[in-house]
Amino acid sequence: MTPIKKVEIIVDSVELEKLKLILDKRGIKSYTIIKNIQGKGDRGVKSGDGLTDVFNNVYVMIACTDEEINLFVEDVRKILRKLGGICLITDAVWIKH
Amino acid sequence: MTPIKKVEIIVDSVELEKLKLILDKRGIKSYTIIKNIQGKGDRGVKSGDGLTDVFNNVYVMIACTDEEINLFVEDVRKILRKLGGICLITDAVWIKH
Amino acid sequence: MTPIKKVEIIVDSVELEKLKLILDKRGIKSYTIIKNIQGKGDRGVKSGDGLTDVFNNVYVMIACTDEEINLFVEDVRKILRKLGGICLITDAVWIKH
Amino acid sequence: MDSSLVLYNFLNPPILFFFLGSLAVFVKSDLEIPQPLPKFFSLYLLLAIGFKGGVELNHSGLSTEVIIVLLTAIIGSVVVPIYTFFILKRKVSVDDAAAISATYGSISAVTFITATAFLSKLNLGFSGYLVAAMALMESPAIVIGVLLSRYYNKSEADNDFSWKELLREAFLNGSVFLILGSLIIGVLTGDRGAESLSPFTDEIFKGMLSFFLLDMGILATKRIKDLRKAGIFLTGFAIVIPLINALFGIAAAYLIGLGKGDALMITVLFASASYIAVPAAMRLSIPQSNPSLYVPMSLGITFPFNIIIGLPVYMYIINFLWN
Amino acid sequence: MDSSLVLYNFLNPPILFFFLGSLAVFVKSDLEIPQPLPKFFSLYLLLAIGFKGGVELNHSGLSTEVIIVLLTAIIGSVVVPIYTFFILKRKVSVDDAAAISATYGSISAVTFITATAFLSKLNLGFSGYLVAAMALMESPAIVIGVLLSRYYNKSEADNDFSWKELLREAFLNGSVFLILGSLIIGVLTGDRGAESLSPFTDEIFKGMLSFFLLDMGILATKRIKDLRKAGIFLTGFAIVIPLINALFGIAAAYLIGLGKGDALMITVLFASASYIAVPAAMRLSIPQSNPSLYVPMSLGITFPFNIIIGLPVYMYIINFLWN
Amino acid sequence: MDSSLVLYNFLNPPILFFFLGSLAVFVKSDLEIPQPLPKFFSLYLLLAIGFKGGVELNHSGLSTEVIIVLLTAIIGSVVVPIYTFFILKRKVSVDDAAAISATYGSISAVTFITATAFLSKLNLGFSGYLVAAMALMESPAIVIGVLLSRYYNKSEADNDFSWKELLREAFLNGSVFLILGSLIIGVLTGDRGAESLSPFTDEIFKGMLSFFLLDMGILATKRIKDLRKAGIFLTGFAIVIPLINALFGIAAAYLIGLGKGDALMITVLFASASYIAVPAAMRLSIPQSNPSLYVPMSLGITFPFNIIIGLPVYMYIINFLWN
Ligand SMILES: Nc1ncnc2c1ncn2[C@@H]1O[C@H](COP(=O)(O)O)[C@@H](O)[C@H]1O
Ligand SMILES: Nc1ncnc2c1ncn2[C@@H]1O[C@H](COP(=O)(O)O)[C@@H](O)[C@H]1O
Ligand SMILES: Nc1ncnc2c1ncn2[C@@H]1O[C@H](COP(=O)(O)O)[C@@H](O)[C@H]1O
Ligand code: NA
Ligand code: NA
Ligand code: NA
Repeated sequence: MTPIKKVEIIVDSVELEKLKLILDKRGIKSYTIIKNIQGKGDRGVKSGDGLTDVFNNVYVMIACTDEEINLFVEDVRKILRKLGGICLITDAVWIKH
Repeated sequence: MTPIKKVEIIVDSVELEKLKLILDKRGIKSYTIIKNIQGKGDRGVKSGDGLTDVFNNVYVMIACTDEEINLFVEDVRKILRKLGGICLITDAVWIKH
Repeated sequence: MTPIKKVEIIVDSVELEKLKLILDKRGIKSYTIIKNIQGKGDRGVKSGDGLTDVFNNVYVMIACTDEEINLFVEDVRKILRKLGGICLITDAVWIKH
Repeated sequence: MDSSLVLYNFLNPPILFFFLGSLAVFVKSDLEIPQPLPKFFSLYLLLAIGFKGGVELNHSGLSTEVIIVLLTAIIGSVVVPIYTFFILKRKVSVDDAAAISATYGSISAVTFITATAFLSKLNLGFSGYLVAAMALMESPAIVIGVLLSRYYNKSEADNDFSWKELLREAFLNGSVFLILGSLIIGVLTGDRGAESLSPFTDEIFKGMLSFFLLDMGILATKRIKDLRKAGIFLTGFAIVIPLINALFGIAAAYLIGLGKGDALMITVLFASASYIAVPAAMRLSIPQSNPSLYVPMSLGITFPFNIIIGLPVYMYIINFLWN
Repeated sequence: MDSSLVLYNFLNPPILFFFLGSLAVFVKSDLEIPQPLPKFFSLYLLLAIGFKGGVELNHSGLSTEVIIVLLTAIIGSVVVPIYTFFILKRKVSVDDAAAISATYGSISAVTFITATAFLSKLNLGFSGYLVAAMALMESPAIVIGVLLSRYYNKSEADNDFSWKELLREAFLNGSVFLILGSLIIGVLTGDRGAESLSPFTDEIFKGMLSFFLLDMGILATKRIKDLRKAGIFLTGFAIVIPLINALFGIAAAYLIGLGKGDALMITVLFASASYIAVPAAMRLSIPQSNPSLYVPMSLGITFPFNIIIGLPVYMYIINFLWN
Repeated sequence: MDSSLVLYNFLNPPILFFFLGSLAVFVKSDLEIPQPLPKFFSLYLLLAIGFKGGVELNHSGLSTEVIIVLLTAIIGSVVVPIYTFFILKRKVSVDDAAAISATYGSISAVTFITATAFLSKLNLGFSGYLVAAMALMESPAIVIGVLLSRYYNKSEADNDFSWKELLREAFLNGSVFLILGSLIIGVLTGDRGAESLSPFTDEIFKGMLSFFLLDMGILATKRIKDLRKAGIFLTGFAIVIPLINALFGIAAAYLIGLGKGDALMITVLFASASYIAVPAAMRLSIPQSNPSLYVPMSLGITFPFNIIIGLPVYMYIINFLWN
């Protein structure tokens, strides 16, 4: 059991590719993605209907150390500022295997 | 980085509209929804199959302050009592952008 | 409001049946499942495309006590060792209803 | 009994695909029809049957017979939940009794559609207005069920109750709305519309039905496991009550003087139980009722019983009485 | 005005299914077409219309007329975003103006496809190369829109901008790519290919279109609610500008000397606005623009306006001028 | 070589749609067929090909020839994994060698189906029992692969192993089950059933195949990127071994004295490699093996190789030998 940070990012679906590029570039090798999620926020309702991913969000979760967070957090902040979304960090422990 | 609470609610899919109404009425303007999830609990297995949403759950996450939680927690409790489901609250920090 | 642990497990989709069997056997009666999620890790990219669930992950969340965790954590560890995936534990409070 | 009827039904590809799906669950194959494909097939069938019924109705027009049949259908969907409720109340909670009785007062569109495929094998037709009868039978049962539950639960004041909500749920739920809407479109466009949609609504219909029944076989068989909770009383109920209702249906058809095809269809409407519209409505309107009871009953027992045994049996009785 | 045109259009099953979907939202029915079925229908329609256009093109070959029409189409999709941008800029932000103008410079494939169903009701045909014209009109408007937004936002240096990205998004987005690709496959395989695919691309086409328009009716009507944000100016814009663009289209068709069917199709291309390719591109290229403005405008107003009122009106004008 | 064969294959719409999907990945278009549509097409194709094979079998009945071919198929799917395992073991781990050899001993239903479309272009038919041969070839390879892996990994006692699980996974996985089940339904219902399902299983078949191959083109090309991990040896293996297996198939067909169409189909079964049933089974039964090796090999190289180059080449050799 190792202490770890759980970073959760929710952004517009169209930003997913950009986000994955950032994580790759910053050396983050592991993450989990949940696609096609909905929501509501400052930038209106994401109802998930429609013929495109314009009204859809995506959830990305990264379990990592504080040092790793520092590698990508500024880039993520920039995305959030531009296209909305949120980023939460929670303390967790990791069951080592 | 601001401390925040992460409220996670898992209920029957048919309750989603009611839940959204409650949040709207209580002034909660931002939340995230994951539809079509499965599970098991006191009220049996939600296998996600079938032709309706009767055996489906929905996940709703709200990042908010303690004061905001107090605005809707009683209403949510009432829903949970009637139709089952759970509500968890976790401490988190919010990456301000 | 009761303190509780939130256990989150992310594994290969093909392991879901085995995981459910373990939870059942260990007396865990309640959990939530999110199917068809994607990710990246030591065992490569799970892109979610394709005609099978070979490149797909599944997310399982169990809200339970420390004692309950001890009932299944070793079995889960064994699965993770064999087929990859992660298991995180977070502190939370449970809104009793 | 005329064994050729049974054989006709058995050698119908849609029924065989139902068995295949059922077998998949028994042998623990991992065959599955991923979501939302089952919903797609179900929407397709509702749209196609509604539209075809409408086109037929455009041909035949309304007559006294039609109005009598529609009234019979509505009366059936009001009476069935009432009489079954009082049978059920002795053994299960008021809420479960109300939900189950609504389930059996309402209808199953897929049973109806499978019956059309059965009729077409026998070179028998049926009148388009029976699709309207089907649509009209879904809602009253829901309303009656909810009213019974409220009346016998008087003590608990449930402030959430809203007539508007209930009526919307009963009369405007997706399946009723789509069938009625497609029916009206069929009436409005008639043969011209039918011609342009026919490859979609007619020609590939049996194939889509087969695919859908493959999934229904999987679903129904999975639900059977849940029946342990239901117990012997409810399991028996799920076979006996449809039979009784079928006899009501046959009697009504005989009295009205319907043709054989129409008689079978009205019988099937009486005998079938809902597993789409009613469960969704009950979940909202009688949330204390247990879907693990009424869904396995209607989907796991009554549905297979009707399409496998019911169809040839009802047809045999009708043949016997009509000749 | 020739009321039979309106009636012809109204009694077309696809249009009636659009109304049905719309009605479902008004009466708050819970009817919905679950994801990704809408995307499936949309991919199917693009593939089928592209392929059929290609087969037609294989018959007719290229001519001076074809090249003139293609050029007209491209010019239209460059000019429309420019003139509308300057109208819009007076009332909304530069980014919104750019995104909306791109939306109206580009086209809606479903409007085009619905027009083909309308034409076939009138026993009129159209030339396959118009499908190519449609595909060619999606991209330039996107590029112009982004360039306008960048030019008038000069101050803010957006280091993220990449021409490569923009051009890929404009010319290789899924819908443009699928239509053009299917068109080329149609050209290459000609009648032999058409014969083998025809049951899929032709016969069930109207049925698939009806199903899809059912969903479009739901979607468009849901979006109308969002129009409160848009206000009276943008709501008016969403009807007036398509009408003006339609007149440009009719004039161009008249000058080139196109047949009636082709004239209607080019008019519809000018009049229609994008709600698939452009919103997706804008989200990436002009992220500060608000999709809750341009999607409701094109999907909630312009699309229904075109298929319900536009088609018969444009046809009436064309009939009037051509005779 | 008879270039018309190549051309025939190239101008087949399904193959062209495969190229289109492939091109979409190369030019980085965002075209995608969202889940679960690929699974839907795949289930449809299995159901349709199984059913059609069954109807054919109902016509032809069983004969000594049939039994010899079925035995040949089974023997092939046992021998191929064994001989390839020993080739592979020199270069990759025991687990990967076992999984890859099972992959190549098994078959690809889509390759088989694409070959039927190729044959129909040449106006050649094939016997329905070959569909049974296909279904019979999926399972033995899986069992052999797992046994090889266990035998050569003896030291590690894996207590999880269960014969029951393995056999279920091998013989009752979704695709084997659906093909065999549909085949039996086809045999049982014969021409009567075929007639009612034919618009669904026959007429729209090529269109559905085209749509599916569009997605396969996208998938296969995406997987090619993963081949860097596989290296030159495995990449070469994915082309050379199918060719060798094809020659085995041709030789067997020649010795048995099959017609040209049947010869091509058995050849394609030998030459093709699995990317649905086997990967799913390996993930459960040999979890230490790496799916990023065997899936790109079979889906990214062997599948395109077979449908683009293999089909005309095998046909050419068969034409040459048979004439
Ligand atoms: N406070 C919040 N709690 C949960 N989800 C949020 C919150 N704020 C934003 N989101 C999610 O992030 C998406 C984009 O947010 P926004 O940029 O505020 O429109 C929303 O659609 C929600 O899914
Ligand atoms: N302890 C728990 N941990 C995780 N999920 C739960 C838990 N209890 C209930 N749930 C979820 O909430 C749904 C409804 O719960 P219940 O009302 O207990 O049937 C279940 O289907 C689960 O998805
Ligand atoms: N550090 C991490 N953070 C988030 N998700 C992870 C992490 N590590 C692994 N995963 C998830 O677990 C799956 C299997 O991990 P692995 O066994 O490392 O390939 C990945 O595809 C991810 O979805
Ligand atoms: Na009934
Ligand atoms: Na336009
Ligand atoms: Na093989």
